[in-house]
Amino acid sequence: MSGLEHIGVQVVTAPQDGARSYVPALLREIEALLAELVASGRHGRIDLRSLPLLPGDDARLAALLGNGEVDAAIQAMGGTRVRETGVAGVWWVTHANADGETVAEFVEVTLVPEMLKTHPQDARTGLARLRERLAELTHEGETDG
Amino acid sequence: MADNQTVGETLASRGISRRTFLKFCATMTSLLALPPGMAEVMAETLARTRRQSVIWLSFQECTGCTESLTRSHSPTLESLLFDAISLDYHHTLQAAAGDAAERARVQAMQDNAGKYLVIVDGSIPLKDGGVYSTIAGHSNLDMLKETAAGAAAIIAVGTCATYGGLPHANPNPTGAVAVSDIIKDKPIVNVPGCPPIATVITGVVAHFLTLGTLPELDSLGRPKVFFGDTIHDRCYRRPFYDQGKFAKTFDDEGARSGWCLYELGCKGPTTHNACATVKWNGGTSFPIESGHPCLGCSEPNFWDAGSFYQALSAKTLPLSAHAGAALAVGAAAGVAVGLVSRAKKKAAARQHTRVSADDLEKGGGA
Amino acid sequence: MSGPELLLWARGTGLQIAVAIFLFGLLARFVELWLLGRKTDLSVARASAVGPGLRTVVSRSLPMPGALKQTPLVFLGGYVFHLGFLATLLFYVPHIHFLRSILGFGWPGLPPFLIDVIGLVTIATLIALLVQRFTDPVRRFLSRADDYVAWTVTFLPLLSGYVAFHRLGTDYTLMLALHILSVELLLIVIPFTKLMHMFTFALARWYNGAIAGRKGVRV
Amino acid sequence: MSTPAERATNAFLEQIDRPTAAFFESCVHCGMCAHACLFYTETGDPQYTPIHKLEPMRRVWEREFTLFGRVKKWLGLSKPLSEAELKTWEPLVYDSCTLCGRCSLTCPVGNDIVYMVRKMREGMVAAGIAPDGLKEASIRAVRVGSPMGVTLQALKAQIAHAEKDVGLKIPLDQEGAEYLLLMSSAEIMQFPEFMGAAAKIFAQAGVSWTLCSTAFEATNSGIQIGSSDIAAQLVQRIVDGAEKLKVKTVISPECGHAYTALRWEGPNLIGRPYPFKVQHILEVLDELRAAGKLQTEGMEEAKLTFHDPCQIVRRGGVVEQPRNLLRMVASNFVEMEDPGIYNWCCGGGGGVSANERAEPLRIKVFSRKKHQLDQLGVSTVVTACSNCRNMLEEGLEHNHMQVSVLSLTEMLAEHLKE
Repeated sequence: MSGLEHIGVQVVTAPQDGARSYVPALLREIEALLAELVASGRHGRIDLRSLPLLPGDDARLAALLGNGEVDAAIQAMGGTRVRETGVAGVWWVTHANADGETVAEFVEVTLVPEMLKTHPQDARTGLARLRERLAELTHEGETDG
Repeated sequence: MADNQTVGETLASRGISRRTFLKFCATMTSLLALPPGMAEVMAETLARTRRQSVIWLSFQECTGCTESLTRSHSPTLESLLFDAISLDYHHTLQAAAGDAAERARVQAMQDNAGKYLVIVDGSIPLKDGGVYSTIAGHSNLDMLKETAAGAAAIIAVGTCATYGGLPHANPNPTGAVAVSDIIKDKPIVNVPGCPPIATVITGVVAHFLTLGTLPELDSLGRPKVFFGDTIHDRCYRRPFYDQGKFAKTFDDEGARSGWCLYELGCKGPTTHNACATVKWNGGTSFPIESGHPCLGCSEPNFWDAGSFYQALSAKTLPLSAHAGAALAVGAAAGVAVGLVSRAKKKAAARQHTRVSADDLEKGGGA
Repeated sequence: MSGPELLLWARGTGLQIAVAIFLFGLLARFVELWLLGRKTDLSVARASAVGPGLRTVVSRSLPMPGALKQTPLVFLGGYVFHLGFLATLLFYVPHIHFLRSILGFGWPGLPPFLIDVIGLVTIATLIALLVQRFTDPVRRFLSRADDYVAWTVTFLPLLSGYVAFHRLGTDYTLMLALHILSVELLLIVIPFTKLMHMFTFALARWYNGAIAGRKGVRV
Repeated sequence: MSTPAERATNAFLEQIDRPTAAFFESCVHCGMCAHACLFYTETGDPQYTPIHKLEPMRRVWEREFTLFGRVKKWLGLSKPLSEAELKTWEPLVYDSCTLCGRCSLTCPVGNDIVYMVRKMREGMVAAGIAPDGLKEASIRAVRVGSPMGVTLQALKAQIAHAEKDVGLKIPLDQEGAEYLLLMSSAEIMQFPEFMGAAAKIFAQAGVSWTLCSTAFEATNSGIQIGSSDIAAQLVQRIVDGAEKLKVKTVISPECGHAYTALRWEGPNLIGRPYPFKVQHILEVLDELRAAGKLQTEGMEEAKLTFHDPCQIVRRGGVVEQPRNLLRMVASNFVEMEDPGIYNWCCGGGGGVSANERAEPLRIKVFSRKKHQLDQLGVSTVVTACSNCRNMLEEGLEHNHMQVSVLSLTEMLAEHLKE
């Protein structure tokens, strides 16, 4: 919903300088985190927003990691997309707000990203809701019958 | 509003999933530049804690700051914060009115002595005994002092509370001052802006709630994480500034081409805020992106810093009267010195002793 | 005073004070000088003094034959410094806006990267000229406190301007304020030091050219 | 008015005018004037920097005529002029300045430094602080009529000699003549050929001229020592003589400062314009040349150059005339480095040649002229100032250089068509 294209603004970006790209360093960090996960099962996470990435670095990193098997969409006050990359155990998580703007972006090194899991508390709430439904259904049935 | 629910319970009762809350926490870690692995810890801690009691005091203000926080028509991540706190007193948002409202404040102060958070928007008038703004018969000054006494920390929200803002502008008829001018013995975080960015207010509160500490502040008491850079530092139009391409009017080719707005009075170079990165309206845009120069609203005295549309380097006060007076006095002084000099020269000519051959012969003159 | 407050003071009250002292001093000094007067020359002029006088006001910017070889650093340094100072003063866009807010009119500026280069070269030249003032026997011999005061107040706006331009130092707002204050210091000092030459040089050149000119000599 | 310092201060107060103030105000201490002054270039001693020679007068200007100086004086932060200070400056003002004015040409802010040195000497002489040689010359000029003590009797003897030499009548006190020729003492006594040369040229041109028994001396020691009072007295003699004889034009001879004294300073010294014209001999000769009244024959073949006398060329404005005249009689005329108004002084102008104390310094700084002449490798140097001529001859001899020095007027006279 960026208004840029509607108000005729040209966005100028600095010329790309491959030599100064952060991608190689990032890949090494991901490698270290993945080795840690394999060895001890510990999770890792990199906040892409906190890094001084050059324009195009994120796309280059994404291209290098490739696409994996999982591509999940979550609706939680705005969309969240959780993709496994071509490197199994390395995930790309993008949080957007209700307006579709990306508000946070992470590379997660884990077996299953926390965002995909259902929280036990939510499960309890779900169970309660399910039982309510069942109770309603039973009640309806009784009334009908 | 005061209750003893945990944050988790409140979320559950509102039908908000813990996954959504985790997303909120992940976003906050990113925003506050905290270690990214903290999101889950933050979510779990927050869910189990009792909701933080917050007392929101509104003094000489326009409610724009509150509007900034609550303006959205759809539930946003930021608004989740309201579920993590117990907003025990807030003129605009609380259901209670009159004595009941004031009782709620006193009750919250008693129940949470030393632990509650005070958020202030608006400046405090000191002139004529503070008569220019009173609530329930109390002057703002009294209410602030009384409420601040038992607070854990104070967050001054908006330029009025942080630096005096519009009420403080010349000639400051009410003697308006900032919170930090009055309260000296409590930690104060300044979140300036007219209004401040909602996400920034949320971020500071979230920091306090999750870590129990206040973020690192700059010399003006602002969180460095949001106010560390200037608008100019992070402005996407900066390349045009560096190339010397400037819009001269609001409808010229430069303006249409999105060139730098410096010449139209942009205060970006001296304004510390997160507008250029966090942006407004859910990340849609910010003033410069919409073609308007930055007013510098998060800096002290921005109302008195000359025209919004005059370049940053321009003078802010008229010079002609001073210049005229200086020239007049200078001319008078010059004439005085000059006339004395002329008199001296005349006297010297009168006292001139003719040099004669005899004088030279004597070797010493007359 | 915080950075923003200092900046506001510098752009407002500080500027008023500086401009007032500058104009006061300038006019007082000029009138005092003018009123000293000059006797009419009774000798028969060989030629008009006006043309040569005006010519010298301009032509004295060029070195006398051979002079460039004798003092190359002072000459070239003098050119680079004066032109560089004027270029950064008059053609940096924020400066144009400052002047426009006072004069009521403006003119096109140079791209900031050019100003950056010119500024750096000017700063380097000014330092070289100071070093030369310390090392050259004639200049060291002639120099008084006035010369070092003038150098310092001229150097400060360039240095603070460069620091602010590159956002060096801790706080840009503070640097900008200090930059403006350094310019105000310069303004205040001008009428009471040798920096007055920026105005009186034309008069001095005029007299030199006119005195020689009426004898038929073009200097 | 008692102490020398007070008299000097008083004179400075009289002398400092708007141009002086503009010059002092503009000086930035760049030091370039040092490199235009042969006393600095040939010695490397910074105290000879021209603007420094004016420091006592500059202090009086600052203390008495400027806003800040006044305040400082009032607060007791500045010192009045002292006799010791003036004595320290005496050698700087008299021994190491020939009033050549080269510094005035280089100053980037346009300071006419020599204009101020002239004024500075007024203060020095008012204080009685000046070299003995100059004082004595001034006393002789006032009392005897010539700085070298040349009397009318001596002049008459020289006239008789010259008349015999050239076979022409040399008129004395001839009323109504077109030209009144003045001469310097040096020309009368050391270079008497000059008188004959003039007689030959005027005879050929058919113009009437005369010498004056009460005004034969052209030089003016008052200008050199810096006393307007004495200079005015000496100028007045010439004006009286010229008015008595009702001449149209007074000719200043081959002498530098005589021209400055009579042509440019004279009317200001006596306080009124002259009823006659003042011309340098070279101006007169060039006018005769242009009118076809100066016919020469034969050419000097030897390579020769022209030494520009400061007061005639740079400070006098007679720049092209000597060159026009030289080309008539010299086929191999070459210019020195820095010719014309940029020429370097012989080292003896401005009273330096009359100042015995300055002699070693004067001989030392002749190295500049030696260098200029060595560069050209000429056998002859022509000039138009008898003081320059003396200085050149002394300097050349001291440096064992085989270069002959000629007077331009005499050279022309030798080539006159018979």
